[in-house]
Amino acid sequence: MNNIYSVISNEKIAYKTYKMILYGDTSKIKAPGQFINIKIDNEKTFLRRPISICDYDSKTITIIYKVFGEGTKILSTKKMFDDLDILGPLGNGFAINKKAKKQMIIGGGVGIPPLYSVAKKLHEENIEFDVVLGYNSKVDVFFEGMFRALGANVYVTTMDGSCGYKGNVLNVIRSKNLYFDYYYACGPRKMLHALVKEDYTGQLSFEERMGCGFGACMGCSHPTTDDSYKRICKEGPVLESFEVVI
Amino acid sequence: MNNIYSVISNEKIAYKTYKMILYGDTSKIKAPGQFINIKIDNEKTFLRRPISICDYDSKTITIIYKVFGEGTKILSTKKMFDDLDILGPLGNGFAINKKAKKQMIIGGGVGIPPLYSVAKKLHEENIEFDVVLGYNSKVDVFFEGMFRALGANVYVTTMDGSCGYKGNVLNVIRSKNLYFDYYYACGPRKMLHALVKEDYTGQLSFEERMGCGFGACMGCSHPTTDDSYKRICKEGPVLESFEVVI
Amino acid sequence: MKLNVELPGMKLDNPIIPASGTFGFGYEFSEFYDINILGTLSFKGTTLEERFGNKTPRIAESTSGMLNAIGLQNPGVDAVISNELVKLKKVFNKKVIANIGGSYEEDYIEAVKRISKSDIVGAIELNISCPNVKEGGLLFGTNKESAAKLTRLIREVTDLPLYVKLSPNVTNIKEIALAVEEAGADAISMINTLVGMRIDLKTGKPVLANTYGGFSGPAIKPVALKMVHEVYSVVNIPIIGMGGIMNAYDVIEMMYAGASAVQVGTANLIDPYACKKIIEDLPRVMKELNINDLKEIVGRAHL
Amino acid sequence: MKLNVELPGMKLDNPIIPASGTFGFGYEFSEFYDINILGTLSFKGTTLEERFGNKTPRIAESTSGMLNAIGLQNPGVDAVISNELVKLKKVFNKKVIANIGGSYEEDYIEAVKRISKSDIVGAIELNISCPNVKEGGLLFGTNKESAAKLTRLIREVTDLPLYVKLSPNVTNIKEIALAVEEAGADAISMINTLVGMRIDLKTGKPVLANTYGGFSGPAIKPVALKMVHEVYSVVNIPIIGMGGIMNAYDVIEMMYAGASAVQVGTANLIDPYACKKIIEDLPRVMKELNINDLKEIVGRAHL
Ligand SMILES: Cc1cc2nc3c(=O)[nH]c(=O)nc-3n(C[C@H](O)[C@H](O)[C@H](O)COP(=O)(O)OP(=O)(O)OC[C@H]3O[C@@H](n4cnc5c(N)ncnc54)[C@H](O)[C@@H]3O)c2cc1C
Ligand SMILES: Cc1cc2nc3c(=O)[nH]c(=O)nc-3n(C[C@H](O)[C@H](O)[C@H](O)COP(=O)(O)OP(=O)(O)OC[C@H]3O[C@@H](n4cnc5c(N)ncnc54)[C@H](O)[C@@H]3O)c2cc1C
Ligand SMILES: Cc1cc2nc3c(=O)[nH]c(=O)nc-3n(C[C@H](O)[C@H](O)[C@H](O)COP(=O)(O)O)c2cc1C
Ligand SMILES: Cc1cc2nc3c(=O)[nH]c(=O)nc-3n(C[C@H](O)[C@H](O)[C@H](O)COP(=O)(O)O)c2cc1C
Ligand code: FES
Ligand code: FES
Repeated sequence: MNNIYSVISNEKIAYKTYKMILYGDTSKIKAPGQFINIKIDNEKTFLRRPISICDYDSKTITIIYKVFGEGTKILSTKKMFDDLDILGPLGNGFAINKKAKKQMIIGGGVGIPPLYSVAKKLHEENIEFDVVLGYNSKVDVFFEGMFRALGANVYVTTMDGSCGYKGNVLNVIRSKNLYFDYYYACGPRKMLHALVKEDYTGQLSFEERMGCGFGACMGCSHPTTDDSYKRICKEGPVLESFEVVI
Repeated sequence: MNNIYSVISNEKIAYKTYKMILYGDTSKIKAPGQFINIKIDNEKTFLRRPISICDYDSKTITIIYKVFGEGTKILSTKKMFDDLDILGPLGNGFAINKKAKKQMIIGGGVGIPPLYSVAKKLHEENIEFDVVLGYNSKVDVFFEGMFRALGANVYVTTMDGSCGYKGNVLNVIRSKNLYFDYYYACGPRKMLHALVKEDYTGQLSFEERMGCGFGACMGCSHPTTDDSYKRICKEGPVLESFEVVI
Repeated sequence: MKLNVELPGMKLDNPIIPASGTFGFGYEFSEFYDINILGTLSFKGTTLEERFGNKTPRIAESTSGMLNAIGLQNPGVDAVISNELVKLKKVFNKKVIANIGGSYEEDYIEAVKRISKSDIVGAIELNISCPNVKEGGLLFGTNKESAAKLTRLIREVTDLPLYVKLSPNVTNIKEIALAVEEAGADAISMINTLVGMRIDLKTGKPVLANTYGGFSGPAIKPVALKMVHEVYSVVNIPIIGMGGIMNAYDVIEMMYAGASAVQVGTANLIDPYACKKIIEDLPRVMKELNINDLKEIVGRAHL
Repeated sequence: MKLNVELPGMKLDNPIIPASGTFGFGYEFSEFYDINILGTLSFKGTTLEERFGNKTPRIAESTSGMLNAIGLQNPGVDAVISNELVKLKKVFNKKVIANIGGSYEEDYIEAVKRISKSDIVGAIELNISCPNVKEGGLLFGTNKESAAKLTRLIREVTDLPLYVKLSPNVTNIKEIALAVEEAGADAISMINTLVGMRIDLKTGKPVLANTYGGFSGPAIKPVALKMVHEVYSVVNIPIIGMGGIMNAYDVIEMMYAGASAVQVGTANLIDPYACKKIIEDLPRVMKELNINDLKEIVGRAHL
């Protein structure tokens, strides 16, 4: 679980957005939406950085991350053969709903990566699904084609309308009258909370600042509707829509 | 003065002892015995590490250092083309005495490196000199040949007698009845203080833990016999024997 | 090579104790390694009633350290006994240290009374230094009278050895250490976190929802060493030292300062194997430093 | 883009001020760059009489920080005036901050009286927080009554703006800040160093000859930010913030916390060009963070 992974590649795929492929143990990955916690050796980045598993196979893990602060900036400078100390897989991940007929993947920005694994699973299971992907602007768009390649209808929307539709993901869902009876979502908290307020049912992946990433510090506790809580790193990051306290 | 130097080579030359050649500006070096202050980028090595200039030419600086703690350990891992952030040259250095007839170089352990530049200067100036070099043990011996190559009589002594004479540098000087009317010394404080207690005259290079290395923090103040003080990094590291308070 | 040490009421195979709040209730870590290798452990700060703690973000980062404002989230002493400690007992066969927090004297007393009945508890660690709860907590620890009074009250209600955990956020920690010693403490745990804050540059707002948080990690080690060193010079009871311990060398340094045993906190969060690595590395480091028996180095910096 | 800020009695082109004890008497740094780019500077802590300071080693290191136990080495106020400030004046055409230390009220008073006559001095910074002198120093700064009394005495003997420099090694810094404000301080400088120690693993002895020293550098930044933030919320005089400032981002964070200007200490020792780099980088960082006027961001974290 505490392992050294080697960087195979680390390429820029959109504005400040990088795709990194890591070589190492993937045998413990159980579900799409799990994440890894990356140690970045620098005195300014004392804590690990949690990043979702976007895709994986028997030997590699793919992550997609946006340069946000110091840690992701350093991560973006890593090259082939550099080693990274990684804890993972962590968290629960998305559980594929095999009953709902028409499902929907709803991703915002760097919330999109973990949903790619969901899409692959839905595709494998022959479940019908559409995809709505929201970005800030044209320069931020990535992975649209990857979802199309799985045969899904992909609706791209940008806040400034520079690519696809204009507005947020809910705007598209409403204006296009997209029908679905279950969803998987990841993205900015605002987007997730807006979704929960609607009548849909589904699963949502949340972010919290983490001390440990494996359940030890109580840093990431998220209140749940049963007056209890879940640790985003352990019983999360994926919550059911009915659990979410807004 | 605040400059990036490139590592040209970094090889082990004795037990825990490394010789590093650095490429960069050497135009400001004024005297043997000056030192450089090396930044080692690691959160555990917050302060720079002072290391004497052992030798230099128009483009390179040679240093010799012993792995002592964290900083010198990291230094020993540097490879060709690695860059180092270096402040220097710093300090006063040794002033060559052109009057004394028979001079002596007295070095102990990693106090020996700066004395090599002194030897070269004495050689250039055609001043007659002998060299006494003290080490802990055979495995620690380095640079003996370099001094011999300058035509000097070199007396090697080790504390355990495993190479050359047995005992410290003063033991050799006494037992061999070595005559000199001026000396240049660098080595452990105990050795320097023992020398000062004798009737000889000369210059001695001291070590102190340094905050800055360029006179700003008063971290390295050394009391002097005139009831005043000198900063080892600025008015030192070389003091005249009559100034030294024991 | 002797790694065993002693604390009041506890004989430890080695001086390494995961610090409260950074090791859950222990059993979570047994998925990483067999936790029976530990000296003992101090479990998550427990209060009389269940507490959800503070709003998130509860975690911030700083150069060589972290800030937390958990706010003593825990399921309450009864659930700890009936649930957490039962799970712990399955994977841990030593006595543990019960870290108890509170807001008022009454709830400290009641929580200690109840936890003292648990047969896995070998000592009480009275947390009078939590910076993240609104009432009580730190307040008890910043004043020698209230610290002594609480210690005395707790001393009366439990037969277990009583360790009092001190705050570094005080003008004179010696005074407080002496006061709790006189009031009946059997040992002193120190230090809890320094109070600190970070501000988000993009928003201009504090990173922590709670504004301030407890600062821990290697950044605070010199402060911890100094305080352990000065308290050692005035009290006659053992000190459990902590603050920024990341490796076996740090353990030795803390013991030199005066600690009879050492707690490891933040290091567990960065690396869940931290305590295991430290324990395994200790013999090598002892050899390097010519140490044969850890008990003999306690307070060496005072000689 | 506006970088200029104001302190009582001083208009600064930018908020960057080298901190006392880390910049000598300023002129030493003019071999590195033209120091007139600085907002101003606070010179080495000066006492009435000449002081040699403590024995060496005076310097130790720790993760992301350093410890010093200089012990206020300085040539005494008269020599500072007749020698150091004369040299400084040749290379610096702004008024400077005179950092004054002492052991007794009388010597503080006399030193302030004398330094106030120097026409290059624009403000007095009363150091009641030096952890490295045996008597006085820190003692004044850890007690609100003695801090207020000394401030009042000094207030009477100088017409210069009076900045009082506070120690972080206290239980309640707000109380002390309020006391010196009421006693006539025009601004507060904070924080001085935390007290810390390191132990040499090879010898088992304290690294510093003085045993304890002042801990500074990026490691202490969260503590400094928190204290500036809390003092800002209670006083009505400006705060000069410091503690671990290494770059332009840190400057902004400190001003968000409540600092009207910022002192840079330890950074100068690691990199003599630190202040120059920070000043040159500020406009870029302001642009990145959408800041137009530095005066407007003071205390933003309180909104
Ligand atoms: C479960 C999970 C999965 C994630 N998956 C992805 C992903 O696939 N791709 C991606 O680009 N980003 C992802 N994030 C967000 C990512 O963790 C942050 O962008 C990253 O930690 C920022 O680090 P930094 O050093 O660049 O920023 P800094 O601001 O310098 O970080 C400072 C501290 O804040 C924390 N922090 C800052 N932003 C966040 C955030 N949004 N969430 C959690 N902690 C944060 C950092 O981890 C660090 O401890 C995920 C977050 C979580 C919790
Ligand atoms: C003017 C001068 C010239 C020197 N020249 C040489 C040389 O040519 N070759 C060589 O091998 N060594 C030399 N030294 C000693 C060298 O600086 C130390 O061995 C080195 O700093 C140890 O760093 P470290 O990280 O390995 O040890 P650590 O113990 O981890 O260092 C911790 C702190 O203590 C300081 N420190 C430890 N030992 C010394 C020491 N002996 N002198 C000063 N500071 C110390 C370090 O700089 C650092 O700040 C010189 C020292 C001085 C002052
Ligand atoms: C996330 C976190 C939670 C903590 N919770 C508690 C607690 O519940 N009770 C307590 O006494 N100390 C608590 N502490 C303080 C630690 O036990 C320890 O005193 C402090 O972190 C210093 O040690 P360190 O630098 O090794 O972490 C907590 C620390 C952290 C980082
Ligand atoms: C070597 C050194 C010497 C210092 N001397 C003084 C002093 O004479 N007077 C004073 O008020 N503060 C002194 N200080 C404290 C600094 O001015 C500053 O308050 C402290 O170091 C925190 O800032 P920093 O983290 O940026 O260094 C000194 C600090 C250092 C590192
Ligand atoms: S991050 Fe530590 S419990 Fe979730
Ligand atoms: S090391 Fe700073 S003055 Fe010499």
